[in-house]
Amino acid sequence: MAARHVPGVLAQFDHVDGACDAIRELKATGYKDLTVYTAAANHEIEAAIGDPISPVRLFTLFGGIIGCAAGFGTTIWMSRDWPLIVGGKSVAAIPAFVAIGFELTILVGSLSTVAGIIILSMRKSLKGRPYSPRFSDDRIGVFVPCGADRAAQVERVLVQHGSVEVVRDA
Amino acid sequence: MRKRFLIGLGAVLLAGTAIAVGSRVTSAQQPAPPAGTAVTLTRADSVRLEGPRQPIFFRHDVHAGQLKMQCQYCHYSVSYSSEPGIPSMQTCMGCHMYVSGSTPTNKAEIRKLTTAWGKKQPVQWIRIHELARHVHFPHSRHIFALGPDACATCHGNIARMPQVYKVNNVNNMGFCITCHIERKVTRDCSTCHY
Amino acid sequence: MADEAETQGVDRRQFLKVIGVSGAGAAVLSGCTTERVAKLVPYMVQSEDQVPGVPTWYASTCAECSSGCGVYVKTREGRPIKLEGNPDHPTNAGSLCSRGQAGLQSLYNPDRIKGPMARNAKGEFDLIKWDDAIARLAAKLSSAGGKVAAINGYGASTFSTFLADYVTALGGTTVAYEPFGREAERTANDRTWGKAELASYDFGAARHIVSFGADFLETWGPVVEQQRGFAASHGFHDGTMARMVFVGPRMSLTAANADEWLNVPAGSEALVALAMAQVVASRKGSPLAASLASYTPDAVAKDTGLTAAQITALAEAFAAASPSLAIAGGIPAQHRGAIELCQAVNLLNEAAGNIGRTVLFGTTVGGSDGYASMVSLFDKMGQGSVQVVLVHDANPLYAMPKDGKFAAAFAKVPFKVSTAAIIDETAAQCDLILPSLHALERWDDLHTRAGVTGLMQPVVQPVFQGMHFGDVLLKAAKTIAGPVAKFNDASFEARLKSAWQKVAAEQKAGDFDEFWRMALGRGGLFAPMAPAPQFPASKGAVSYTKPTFDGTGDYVFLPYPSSMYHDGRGTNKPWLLENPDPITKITWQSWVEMHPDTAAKIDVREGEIVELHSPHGMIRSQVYIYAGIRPDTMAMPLGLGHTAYGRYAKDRGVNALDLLGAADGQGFLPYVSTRVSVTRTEDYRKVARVDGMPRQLGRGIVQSMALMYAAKGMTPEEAYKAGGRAPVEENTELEQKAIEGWHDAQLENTKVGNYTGDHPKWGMAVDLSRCTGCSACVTACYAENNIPTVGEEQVFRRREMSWLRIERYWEGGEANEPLGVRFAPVMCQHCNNAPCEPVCPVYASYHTVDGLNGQVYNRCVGTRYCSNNCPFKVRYFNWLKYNDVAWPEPLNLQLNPDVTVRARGVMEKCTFCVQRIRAVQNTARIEGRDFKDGEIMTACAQACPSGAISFGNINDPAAKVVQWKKDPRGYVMLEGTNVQSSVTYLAKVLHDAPVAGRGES
Amino acid sequence: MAVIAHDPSLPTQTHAEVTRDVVRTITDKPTTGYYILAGTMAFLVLVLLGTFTAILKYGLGLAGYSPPIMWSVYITTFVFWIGIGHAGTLISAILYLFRSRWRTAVYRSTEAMTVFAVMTAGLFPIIHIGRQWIFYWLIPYPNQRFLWPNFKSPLMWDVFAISTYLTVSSTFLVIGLVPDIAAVRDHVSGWKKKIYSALSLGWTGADSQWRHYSRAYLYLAALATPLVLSVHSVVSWDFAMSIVPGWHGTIFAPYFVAGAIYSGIGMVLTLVIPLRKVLKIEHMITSYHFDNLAKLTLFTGSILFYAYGMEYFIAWYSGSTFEQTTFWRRAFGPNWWAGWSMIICNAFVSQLLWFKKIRRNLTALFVISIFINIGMWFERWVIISMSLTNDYVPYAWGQINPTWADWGILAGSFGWFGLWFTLFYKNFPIVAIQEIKELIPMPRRSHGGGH
Repeated sequence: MAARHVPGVLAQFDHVDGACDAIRELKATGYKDLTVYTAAANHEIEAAIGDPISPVRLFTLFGGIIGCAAGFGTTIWMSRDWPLIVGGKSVAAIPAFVAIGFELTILVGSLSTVAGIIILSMRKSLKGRPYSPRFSDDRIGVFVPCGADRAAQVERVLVQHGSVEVVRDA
Repeated sequence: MRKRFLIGLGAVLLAGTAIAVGSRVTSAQQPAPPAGTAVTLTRADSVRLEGPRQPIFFRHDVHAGQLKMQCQYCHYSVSYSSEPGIPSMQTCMGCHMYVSGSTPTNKAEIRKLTTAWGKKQPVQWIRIHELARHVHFPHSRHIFALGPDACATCHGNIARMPQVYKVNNVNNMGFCITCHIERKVTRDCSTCHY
Repeated sequence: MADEAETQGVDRRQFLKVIGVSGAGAAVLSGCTTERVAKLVPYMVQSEDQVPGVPTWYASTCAECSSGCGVYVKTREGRPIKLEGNPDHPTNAGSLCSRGQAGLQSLYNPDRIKGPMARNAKGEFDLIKWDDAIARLAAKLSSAGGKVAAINGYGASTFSTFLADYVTALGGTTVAYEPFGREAERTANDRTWGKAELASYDFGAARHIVSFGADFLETWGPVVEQQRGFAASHGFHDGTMARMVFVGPRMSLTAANADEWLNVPAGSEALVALAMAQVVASRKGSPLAASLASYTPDAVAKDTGLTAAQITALAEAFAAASPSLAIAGGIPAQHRGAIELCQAVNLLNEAAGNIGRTVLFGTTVGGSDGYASMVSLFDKMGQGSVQVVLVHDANPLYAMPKDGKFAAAFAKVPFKVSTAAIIDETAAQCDLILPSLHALERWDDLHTRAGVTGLMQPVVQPVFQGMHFGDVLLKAAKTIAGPVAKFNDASFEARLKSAWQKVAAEQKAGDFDEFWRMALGRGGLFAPMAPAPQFPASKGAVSYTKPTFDGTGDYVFLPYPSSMYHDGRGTNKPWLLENPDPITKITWQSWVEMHPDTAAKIDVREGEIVELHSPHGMIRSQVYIYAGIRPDTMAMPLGLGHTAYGRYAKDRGVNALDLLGAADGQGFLPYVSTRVSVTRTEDYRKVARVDGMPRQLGRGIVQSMALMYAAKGMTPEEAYKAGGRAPVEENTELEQKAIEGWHDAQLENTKVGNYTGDHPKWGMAVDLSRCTGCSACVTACYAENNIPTVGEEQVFRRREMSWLRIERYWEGGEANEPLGVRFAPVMCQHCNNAPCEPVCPVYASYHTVDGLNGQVYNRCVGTRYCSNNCPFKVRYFNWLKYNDVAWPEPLNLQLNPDVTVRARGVMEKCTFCVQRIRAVQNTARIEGRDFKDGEIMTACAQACPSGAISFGNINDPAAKVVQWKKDPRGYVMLEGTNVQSSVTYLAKVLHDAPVAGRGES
Repeated sequence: MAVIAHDPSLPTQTHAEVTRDVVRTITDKPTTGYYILAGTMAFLVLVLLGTFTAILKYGLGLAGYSPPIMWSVYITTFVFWIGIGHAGTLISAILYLFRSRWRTAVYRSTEAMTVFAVMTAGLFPIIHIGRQWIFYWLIPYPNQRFLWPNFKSPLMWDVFAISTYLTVSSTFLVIGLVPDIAAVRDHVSGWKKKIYSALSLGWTGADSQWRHYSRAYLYLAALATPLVLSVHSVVSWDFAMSIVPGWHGTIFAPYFVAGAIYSGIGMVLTLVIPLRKVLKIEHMITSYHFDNLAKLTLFTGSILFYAYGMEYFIAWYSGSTFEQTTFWRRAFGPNWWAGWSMIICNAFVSQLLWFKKIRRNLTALFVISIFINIGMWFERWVIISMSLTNDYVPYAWGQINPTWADWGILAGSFGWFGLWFTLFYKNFPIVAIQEIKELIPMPRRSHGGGH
């Protein structure tokens, strides 16, 4: 926890619609960089936060392309590097290499997808933000980073939307 | 298995060609022959010299180097057999019947030879180049192709070795292949492996 | 010469020492090399005839049987690694049988004793020094008071004469003993023509051969020579081929090669011969007709089970063919009527006018004294009138039936000496064993026929401390007072030379040393004398009496010599044990042959162990069900059931002789003279057969065609259609087009890297009309390619490694139709579209630039996919460490240094002897020339006595193999798989119709 | 909630209950039964190691191989395990793409099964080769010999297919696990907490994480779907690419894939039916889920039925005497029993699942699943080994009887698989917590209608 402590307000919700309303209102009143904790992916909340679709698919795409190229590239190059005839077939028998090209497409594609999640998630550090074990259970958590001066206002918004527990985390 | 696979593949992806080419170069070059070609060396010196210590401190640098004896004089069958031929004791005695050596070391070593001859006990040399049994290397073909002085190509400059040591690992297939690629001769497996 | 031999001696002994430590110089395959310290041991003196890495060839003579074929010994670094036929030798003309090639395994046999042995007080053998041994021998000989007897199994030779003279000088007697002595034939010839000698036969000239139980392709007579002759006449050539009929109760390998097999009951062969003679004689108006008048076909038909018509037809065909040849003799016909049989055949030949044309006299020499003299000798032993007995190169206590109590008689001899190099049944009973030298270790000669004497010279230092019995006797002579003192030669070598000086004189040779050197180089003296031109008229008639059989069992017992073990001397050689019996394809075992009907009747299945009871004994062995034997007959191979004779022979199988009576039948041992009864045991023992499914299922593996079609130059397929049979549809026309187009397209793509430019392309052709299935090629392959023998247990799992196998298929044989047999040597077909290649993940199996299907042992990881995908199943996998167990010291000295010894976990297969190809290519290149056709020969092609295999470069239009491949009879196996194999088979040719209606067509 | 209660594909519990029930499977103290089970598996692993050591020392000859049968029990078992894996990926990936809700309850266990099955299968290519110590020569790595493997060999395709499959399916499993491990982390304490926190890779369920996570999960599923179809096709080509009668068939790829899924679901049933009892999660994995699994079994089983019939038909229709002989002997030859046990256990038994009664009867399902496992092993045994007993050259035909070395490895492979699975289900959420929760609508202040 070397990371700098982030001051703000952490609220817990039981009800998804309340949480969503709160998020919308806070964003409307110009609060950026909220962190919303849920136990499972939830479309309503995604919609409320309204971030654009994750760019992870690009990783998948390029990974796939590289894999495919590698699959055909290596097989053909290696076959020609020391040409040996087998079964009277041509040295670089493309049809035979399709299987390998395909498998490598999948392999590199999926590995780069995983890399994608890790890299992208690491872009936004959650260090220094409060967390409650209940978020992995049944509560929805909303953390609003804000200075002590604005905290009161934030709390009001959250409580008004039915937050069951609000902690000021200065 | 998967790990090895990824490593190998990664290497290939990044610089497969580069590595292959690179390794060809590296395996082709030989270390320079040692400086220890001084004429006077004692038996004791053979310890610090590279290469295994032979029962008799036979000086290739003297015989092949100073005296400029042809390799084939002793390795008689190299030009017409797959085996180079190890000189028989008789061959040694051919000269050393009369040449008994100048320095004490030489005298001592040559005496070993003559006694062995007297006892009809052949000297058991330590073998330095032993090709894997599944490789068939006809010396004759290579001498025929590269000429009688081609020995150094694989064995290094023996003529400057007081004590013979292994310059190239002849059991590295890459060592053979490099040469065959450079000289654009066959790389067919069954040329050597059968 | 002598001192040179000395010097050679030194280096060879040295060499053996060295290879002792460094693994026989055999190329053992290992994943990577170890850094162990290896030693280089130079020769003391470099002998000019030994260059490391270059084979040296010596001419010598094979002593494995009495034929005395000439051999070339291939030595590397002073050790023999292969035996090949001597092309100059009149008997075998370059080829060699399995038994001859396996001579190497008796040279390097691990059970050879290390030196002379004497029986101590406790009755065990102790190793002793030679001087001591010779002293003991001399002492006993001089104190024997003339009561000395010698049994000599070695053929006519300087040594045998010397031994006989020596024993005579001691006041004793010598018996020349040969288990299969052909005594009946001698007697018969004596009775017919007053010539107690054996005839020699010209099979090559005969147009119609009838064999009465004589297995002339297996064990009867000089088989290599006879097989060559048979292939020449019976093999299809110029639109014709000779006909052969076999008359006897069992279909042997010889009978399997006959066009017709007349399975007459044992003992009635003579009737057939007489009836034929009668017909032939009357047709030809021969004076014999009168004396034979009583033997009309109708008269004999009943006893022979044939119809008069059959016999007449056969006789007419026999008479029509000129010259023809009838032969008799051989163990399977050696019943109490054997002499009459041979006489009858003599008359038949005379009536047909074959004497002097195919039946030749005046050329054979020597021969044994016969069974009778052995029996009387043992009687003398029994009476205690023999003090010392010398047994040389013979094993009578095994080869003579136990029924004769010979062992007991033998035991009565106070001092018994054997010269066996391996302790056999006889040596085990002896008091002193003086291990003699192997033919490749000693100076000797062998006189096989008039004008032909083979020489033997030491081509290797004694592997163990043996000594030539000749030298032993000479050394002993020095200390024995009396007449033997006259044998004062310095050594037997000296005596041999002096004997040859006489020969030189006869030959009008000027300088003896020159003559001697020439003779050594050639392998002996080959000046065959022409057969005697004149023949006395035969002394009339034969009085045939039905031969009797001991016992009351339901089945005639027919022991026959195995073509691998011969009289039992081959049984200690793994090559011969693992090389399957050509007919039954059984290895490492003995078996009882039984007709399917018989088996059904007594309700036994293959592998069930049965007890055979005869008045003289009982044996237990497992059943092999075989349609090639009469239902009233049971057969067993001879040569097994040793109680000694080394690790391989001891306690392997049972000895068929145990069922026989030892009583002498007019001078010979009647092998076929007992009836046996069978009792079941509920025990089973798996039969170590190597044939999976013995029928072709119409797959055209081994194809055959009728003579008339072959003569018309039809292809097998055309003949098949012409025979009115629906053609086997391989591919439709469209498919065919596609395949061809595809193949050409492939060829386009295969010109890259090493493959560009001109290369030879190796191919092979096999003429199935010449192949007799004798399996000599198989042994040659084992010897050349370091193929390990795996033993019975592994054969149970079909893991034998024979790169080259003789496939044997039955045709017909059911529901009273004649049984036919097909043989084909099947090795790697070196396909151009080899299915085994693309499936190998590591390129261990790939196509070489010269069209071979290469197998890189050290690259192989052992996925075995190649074998699965091989339609011919000619790839063999080293399942366990066969290379560790197959060659116990010093058998490993035989290994070919040019061929990698394959390690465990590696796939191996026929390489078309690529090591031989590369060797010739290397020399040719260095000599700046191109290799010649015929210069490169695979081991199998070289060994084949029938010359059925040809090998060469099919890019060379002049090559012999190309001519063969052009033969319309040519076909490739499994053409439908489009693997484009490099081996062409020339279809077997059958006669259009059997003359006696008992053959297939 | 009442509105949707009737949909059996939806869980009935609340978020809190889900977490509680699943975490309990981990936090409960292991029973003695568990230790006995794990012990047995560990013992079998020792058997595996022992047998393999013997093979390394003396050679493959210890096994019952008898030419021409060069592939027998080991390759059979290899294909068997690879096949097992496929059901897992089908359920976790393909059904995910189909948005079928019922998969969530069983997918974690099947995905785990996949990974462990492939791990098991991966052993066999190494065990079965002649010189196991140089198996890595099949891997294209730069070496001083300048040698590369032969990519035309189906075995090389295998190398790539299997390793890809292992990588992707384990990734898929791990990715799915992370949020659940986080959930466990928040419910345990002490050293366990430390471990689970480490394993949860700092997962908090923050929106930024979910945003990439759910996308990536979708793409992984999308990649795994063609993969699973390709892998067993490639395996089938090990045989179909050869010219062995009985192997050389164009229908092999779909035939094998169907067979694989069939056998896989068989194994799922064998595993999950007892498991849900042991872990007291019957209310999460209900007879409804088994009904669906059974329907899948019926579907794939019927495809097999068709394929079997088609094999025989083609053999007859091809007019190739080699094919005909092979299939004649498959049914009436010396090994007829193997051929028939394959047809009965697979083609016929699966047809019982037309009846809802049987589909819903867990005991019946369990028995059937055992039949399926046996039948599918025999299918591979028959296709691989029995086809080899009789191919082109009759003289070379042979028979085979396996030895202790074959059975040792076979049994050992079950131990190896079982040990991994046993350890897994006791230490990781065997039901996907977060995916179940995704199906449970979160409570709302203003009642009325789900989203």
